Amino acid sequence: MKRRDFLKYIGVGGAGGVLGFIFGKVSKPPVGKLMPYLIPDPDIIPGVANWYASLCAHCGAGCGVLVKVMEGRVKKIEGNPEHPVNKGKLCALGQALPQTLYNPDRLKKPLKRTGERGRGQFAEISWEEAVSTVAKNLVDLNKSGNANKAYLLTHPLRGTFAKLAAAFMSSLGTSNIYEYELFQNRNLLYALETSMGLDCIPRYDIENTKYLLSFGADFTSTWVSPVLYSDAYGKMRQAAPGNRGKLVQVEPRMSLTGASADEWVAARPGAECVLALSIAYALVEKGYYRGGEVDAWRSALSKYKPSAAAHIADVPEKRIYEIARDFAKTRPSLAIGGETVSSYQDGVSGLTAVNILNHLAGNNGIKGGVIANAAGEKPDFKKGIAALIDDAAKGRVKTLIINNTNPVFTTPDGAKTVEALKAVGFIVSLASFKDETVALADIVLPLDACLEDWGDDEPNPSVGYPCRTLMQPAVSRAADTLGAGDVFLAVARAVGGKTAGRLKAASYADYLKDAWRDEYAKNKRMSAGTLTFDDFWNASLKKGGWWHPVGETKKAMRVSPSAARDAASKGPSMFEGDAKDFPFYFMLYPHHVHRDGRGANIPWMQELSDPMTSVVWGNWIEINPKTAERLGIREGALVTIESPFGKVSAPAYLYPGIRPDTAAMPIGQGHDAYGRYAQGKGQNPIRILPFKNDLRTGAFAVNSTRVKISPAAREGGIVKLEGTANEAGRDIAQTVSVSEYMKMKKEAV
Amino acid sequence: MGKGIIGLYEHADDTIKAAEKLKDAGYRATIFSPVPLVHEIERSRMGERPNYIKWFVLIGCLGGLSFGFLFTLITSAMYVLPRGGRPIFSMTPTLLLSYETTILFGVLWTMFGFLVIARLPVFFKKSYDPGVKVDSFGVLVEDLQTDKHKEIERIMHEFGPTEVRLIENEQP
Amino acid sequence: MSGNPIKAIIERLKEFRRPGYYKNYDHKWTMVIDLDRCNGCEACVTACYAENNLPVVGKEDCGNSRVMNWIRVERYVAGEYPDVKVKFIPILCQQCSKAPCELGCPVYATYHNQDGLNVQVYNRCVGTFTCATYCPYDVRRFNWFTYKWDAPLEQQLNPDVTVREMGVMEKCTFCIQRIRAGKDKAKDEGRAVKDGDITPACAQSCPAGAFTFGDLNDPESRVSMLAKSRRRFRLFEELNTEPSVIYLKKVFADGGGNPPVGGHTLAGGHPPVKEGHGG
Amino acid sequence: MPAVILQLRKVTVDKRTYSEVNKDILRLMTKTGPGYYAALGIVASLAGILFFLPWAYQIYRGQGVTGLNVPVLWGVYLVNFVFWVGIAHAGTLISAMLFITKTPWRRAIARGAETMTLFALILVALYIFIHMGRPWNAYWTMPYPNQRELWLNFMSPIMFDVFAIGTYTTSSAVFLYFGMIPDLASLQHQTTGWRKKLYSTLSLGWRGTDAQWTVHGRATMFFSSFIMPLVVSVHSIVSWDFALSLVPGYSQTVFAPYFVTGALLSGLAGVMLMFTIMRWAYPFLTKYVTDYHYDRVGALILALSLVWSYFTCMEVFTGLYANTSLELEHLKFKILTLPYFKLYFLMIFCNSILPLSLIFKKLRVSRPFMLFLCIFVLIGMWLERYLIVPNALSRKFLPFMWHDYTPSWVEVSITLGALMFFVSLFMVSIKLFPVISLFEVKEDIGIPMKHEHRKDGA
Repeated sequence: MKRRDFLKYIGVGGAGGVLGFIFGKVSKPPVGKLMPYLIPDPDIIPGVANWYASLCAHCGAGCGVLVKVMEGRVKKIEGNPEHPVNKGKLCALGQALPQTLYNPDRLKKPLKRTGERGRGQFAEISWEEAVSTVAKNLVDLNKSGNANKAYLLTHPLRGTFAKLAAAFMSSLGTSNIYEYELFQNRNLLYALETSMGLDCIPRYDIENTKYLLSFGADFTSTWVSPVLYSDAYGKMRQAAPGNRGKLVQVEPRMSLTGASADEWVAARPGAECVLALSIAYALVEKGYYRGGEVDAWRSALSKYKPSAAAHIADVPEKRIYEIARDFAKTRPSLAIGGETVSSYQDGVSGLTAVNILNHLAGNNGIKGGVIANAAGEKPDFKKGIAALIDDAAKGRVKTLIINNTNPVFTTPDGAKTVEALKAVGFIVSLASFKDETVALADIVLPLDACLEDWGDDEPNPSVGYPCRTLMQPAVSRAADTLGAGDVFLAVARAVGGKTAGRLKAASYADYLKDAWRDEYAKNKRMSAGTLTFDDFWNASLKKGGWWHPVGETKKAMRVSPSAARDAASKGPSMFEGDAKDFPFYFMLYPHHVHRDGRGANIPWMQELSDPMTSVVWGNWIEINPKTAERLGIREGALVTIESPFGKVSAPAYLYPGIRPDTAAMPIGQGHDAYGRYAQGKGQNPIRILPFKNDLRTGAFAVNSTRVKISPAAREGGIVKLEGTANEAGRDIAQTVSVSEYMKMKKEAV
Repeated sequence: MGKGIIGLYEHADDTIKAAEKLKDAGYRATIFSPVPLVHEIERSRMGERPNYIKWFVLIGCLGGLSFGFLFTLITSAMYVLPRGGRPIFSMTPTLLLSYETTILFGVLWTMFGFLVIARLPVFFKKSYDPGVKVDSFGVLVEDLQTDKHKEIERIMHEFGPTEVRLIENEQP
Repeated sequence: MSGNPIKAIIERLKEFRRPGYYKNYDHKWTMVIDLDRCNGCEACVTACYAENNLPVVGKEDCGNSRVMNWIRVERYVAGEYPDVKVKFIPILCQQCSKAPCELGCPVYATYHNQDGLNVQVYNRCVGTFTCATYCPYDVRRFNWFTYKWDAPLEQQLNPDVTVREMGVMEKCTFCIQRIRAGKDKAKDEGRAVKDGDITPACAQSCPAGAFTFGDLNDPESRVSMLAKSRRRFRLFEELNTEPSVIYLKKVFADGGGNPPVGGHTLAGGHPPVKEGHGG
Repeated sequence: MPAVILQLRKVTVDKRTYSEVNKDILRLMTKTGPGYYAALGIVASLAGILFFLPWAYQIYRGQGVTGLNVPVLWGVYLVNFVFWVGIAHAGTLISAMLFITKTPWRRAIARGAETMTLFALILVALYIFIHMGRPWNAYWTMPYPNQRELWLNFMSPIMFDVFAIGTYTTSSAVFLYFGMIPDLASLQHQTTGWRKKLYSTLSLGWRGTDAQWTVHGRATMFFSSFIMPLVVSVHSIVSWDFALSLVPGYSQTVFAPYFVTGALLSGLAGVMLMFTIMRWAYPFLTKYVTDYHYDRVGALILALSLVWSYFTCMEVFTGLYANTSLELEHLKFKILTLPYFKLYFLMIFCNSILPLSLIFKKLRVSRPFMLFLCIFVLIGMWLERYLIVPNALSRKFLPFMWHDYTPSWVEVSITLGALMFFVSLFMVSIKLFPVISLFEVKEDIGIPMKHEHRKDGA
């Protein structure tokens, strides 16, 4: 017994006599091992960190990371300073990668369903058995002539793995690759393609803009590539002397980005499109537009005169003209459209309107405006999730391979996703966690965390110049898992025949290296390097990829009035439910770290307070304090939100930054499965939505219904970190007004 | 242990008078009482008692003061850790702690002085009659030759004692 | 020993009696936080969790305000719909030069080191709570229980940072392990520490680049430049704690949403920052 | 000459009266009925169940079992700490201050008050350990160097506490024992067995000679002179734990005198409560603790209550006068927010309004009323500390971190259990040591004189 322990016992003894001995160990930290290996790798020097450049796979932004590895364990994730997307920065979710890797709830062995489908009863099996079962199923399907009834449902794929998946499916004789994720940018890509002729997300040069007009783009928190844009936001505000960009945020519910905005324009939900077009009309009307086809534009937009739009969008006419003036006069300016707008039933129109604004103000192709990127991979707009569910429900899907996406959680009850999947003959799920979708699978193949796997990426949105990034394993596998690429290759080998012939690589690492010979060629062409391929490969691994800041993509971006006329002729977006019975617009937005629910199983992310409400370990419904007063709802009280399609209960949070006719709720909580940290926390608001999909893009619209709110008698159990959001006149976070700030600048010079 | 004669009285003034007379006769009389008779004795011809304990108190206080002062200063000099931007030699807390140690040492030395001057603890000297600690007053003359017995007993009897006793290694 | 040791001690102590002696430290690590850049994304918070082995306390204890974040992003809201103004301010240990916490601790578990840092020595802490009570910024966190990491989450624990025992107080250290590593590296390379050698985890991660870290004693460092900004202020300057975290004021739009200053202010506004009235 | 004591004095002062005192006290100490054992059993087992078990649980699980949270890190334990320091002040007030001012009625109640002081200080020490995060390291706060020759931070108000309370505990113990020496010597002859051994050892061979009495008297004078300023300094220092911080509601210059006054008020109420209960349990004590005592102590309580009320007003007034958000929010929370609104006005009722009734002598000497009043004053004084200690922390500087505090069951249980522990300690002690000072009561009764009467005086 150590001296300190002895004294501890004495202390306890003084208090409770023998009790101290009965309780035994007092507050002893768990004993750890100095070295995790019996025979350590010669590379490992205890106490010295190795840093590996890799990629973050927590969202689609494709940020480059540096992984700190000590004694064979990942210790920390930091942004890769050389990486062009995130420039050494990393968001909260990205930094939580180790908690995905070392999550106690990760799947550790392949599983085979034992009970009824949906019951979640599984038995552990070996990889050989799992792979041969899958292969046998695919072979049988092929033999029975139903090859086109094999489907792959995956999260949006990019880079080499997308090619591997396509090759795999086509070798089986099917092209049924469905990409699905709740916030997938389908509408954005569609709008860009149809109105501007772009095939990928351009570089929105927020960094250099002086007037940023954001239509519901929560770009510092969740939209598309948050770290890229956060960095740009910081630079827009304070990097260049004398150049402080102004941010105007148009959204019915103030998002995190809206909170930082100079002006918040709380337009009516669904009417942002109308507002944008009326600003566009004002631009033309006031003669700010300097391009051609003025009359065509005027007539195309005539429906949206500010006088009329003001009422629809609930924004004063004067303000519309002011915004139009500032947007046109401040050079450069930039408009962006984000997930609030794209998540309406008619999401494309709003985004097209944003493109029109950029065109009319002359922001395309200039520094501080919209800069085109090299081609990316855009989704097949016919293959929306609704189409797949429809096929499945009709029994057209015999075998479904689900790769790391969770449609059961992110589609409403009305979509009948579970029933549709139950009608599928055979489901193989590739996942790291036992989520709601995995529970329906026949065979579950556990995937590597991204820190254990190989991969590459072409970030989309990219950075305005060629950029290709690499993911490499930082640590050896913690459990009996495989990367998705290796799984496909193993299945291909087991299937044999043509499939095995097309996918010959022994491992995905080899496959990837082969695929990178193209990059090598491109690199040679661009920088006329004299590197051998191996040197290039090693250098890329060390750096985290290769990029070439010189070769900017020049591309004409022009929006024609006719394209606009078509996309933007629809008026405000529809909301289901009668305004009388269901008086509130229901806005859903991704939680800043749980996103579409994927971050909910990470303890850090559960305990990270939501910046706007400071709520942890659960979710809430945001109601304007005035509305709440009218309805007799106290903060933290449980309220029931009822849409025409179902109801859900959540504690109320009185949120001043929301329209009085709107209620909002974050997506991400309310998991029935997905591990101990996610399970049973909060409610899943997606459940009560109508299953409305954009006809053109197949994107699922989350902002599509009205609800009614009724207080329940109980306390809602909201847990928040804040005492009060009222500064009590203490001037804690101090401010200066813009005019004062400008005076300071002058005096400083 | 020598012999002695003790006279027990019911009243305090008798006791003091007997003691006065014994003193006049040249004997060293010790007064026993269950309650303090300091005022009465000092007002009598027995005279004021010397106040030695104040010197103990003085030593204690000065010792405590300098201890507190030097202790706080020296210990902070032994390992210089700046805290709160305050000087390492900071007077305010030093004086405060010195104040406390002055009192502490003063109290301890008072107790010590009391024990020294009252010749305590002592387990071989007895008070010869338990009553003097409860309800009687007594006058004791010790260490005397046998020929003086008569005189002392006579003086003691003058003031109406309840008892006059010769003590010879007697247990109390 | 050459010279007179007593004289040497007296000389040293004299140095520590001079007002503002802490300005003569080897370094004065300082964080400048530009509130105009901060957008409240809380990447810094997670970075801190990862770097400093902060435990996850769970829902119940979060409800009791016992969350262990060493840095938090406070948010203040003013105004009513539609003129709502939101301000974010990341608050971490302000590493005060005249830290009230250091005076409170009876056992020297918190003191000031020669880098100008307010240091917490976990080993020495007995948990009297005094430091946290005295802290005007509420940045000190207490280990209420023995916190557990569900296996295998403990594998990501940073070996450069200890896992704190139940019953001790902890707080932001400005990533002292990184400061040490940076100084060691500079020493190994036989040079002085350069500006930018050392970056705490929060500053490293901040996507908007709101944090700048450096040595205020180095007049050429970025923090020294930024500290001259007219927008500078420090939290509760009037308490005279002399924080090492310097904030730059957020710029608010004219008109529409005015800076929400109303009611009673502290000590009537903020005088220009002066240094060196210590002692 | 006070009338009530004169009543007692009319009884012929002779041997019988003196030995009666000894007999009375001995009877209290040795004749123990089943009621005592039953009461002690209940109280001691309650102390075990409510105090020691929860404490052991708290040490095992951590401070998290309390209701404390991040801004409110000082809760009920610190409230109790301050409260018991306050209770401890009565003994010293009565024995030292009233000794120096030669107030005769102090004699009968001084010993009881001093005993209370010592046991209250034991609780104070316990509460310091209870409130610590790592109580097994409590000895680190003692002034001794660690292996690296690092001592302690003597600049910390907590360190002032260690010194002040250490000094106070030592001094009170010494003073209590010192005063008891003649009594123990007196009792050693009237007891047998272990008691005799104990008392003769502890009495150190006290003989009761005039020389011994002289030095005893002078030493008492010095002790009193030391302890009186000590008392003032101890509670001032305790108040500085709070007042030396920057926290609004803590950082108050009025705290030192405010706390001392409150301490004396609660201490007196505690002493009177204790004697009232003892008089009920041992009716013969009425001979020694008479209506006169009630009258005087009642008047003192009234005076202290008025002073306390003044300071309470000043606390609010200075806060309002400062007119900063910090002070105003603190006052708003403390006075106008439920449930503290109710507690605040209960406190005002207990400590300011109720004691006003003591202007009536009838009420001062009415035992049931004094019992009732003392309990209320104690509740009020506890509330005063409660409204200062956790409440100020609930509204610190950053509104984002404003959090309320509710004590957990562990804290409530330990608070009650510690009181039980105090009572059981006291109950045991009255059986072991004379709770009424024998020689001083004898002095009070009067010294038997054949010819002249002694003028009263200390």
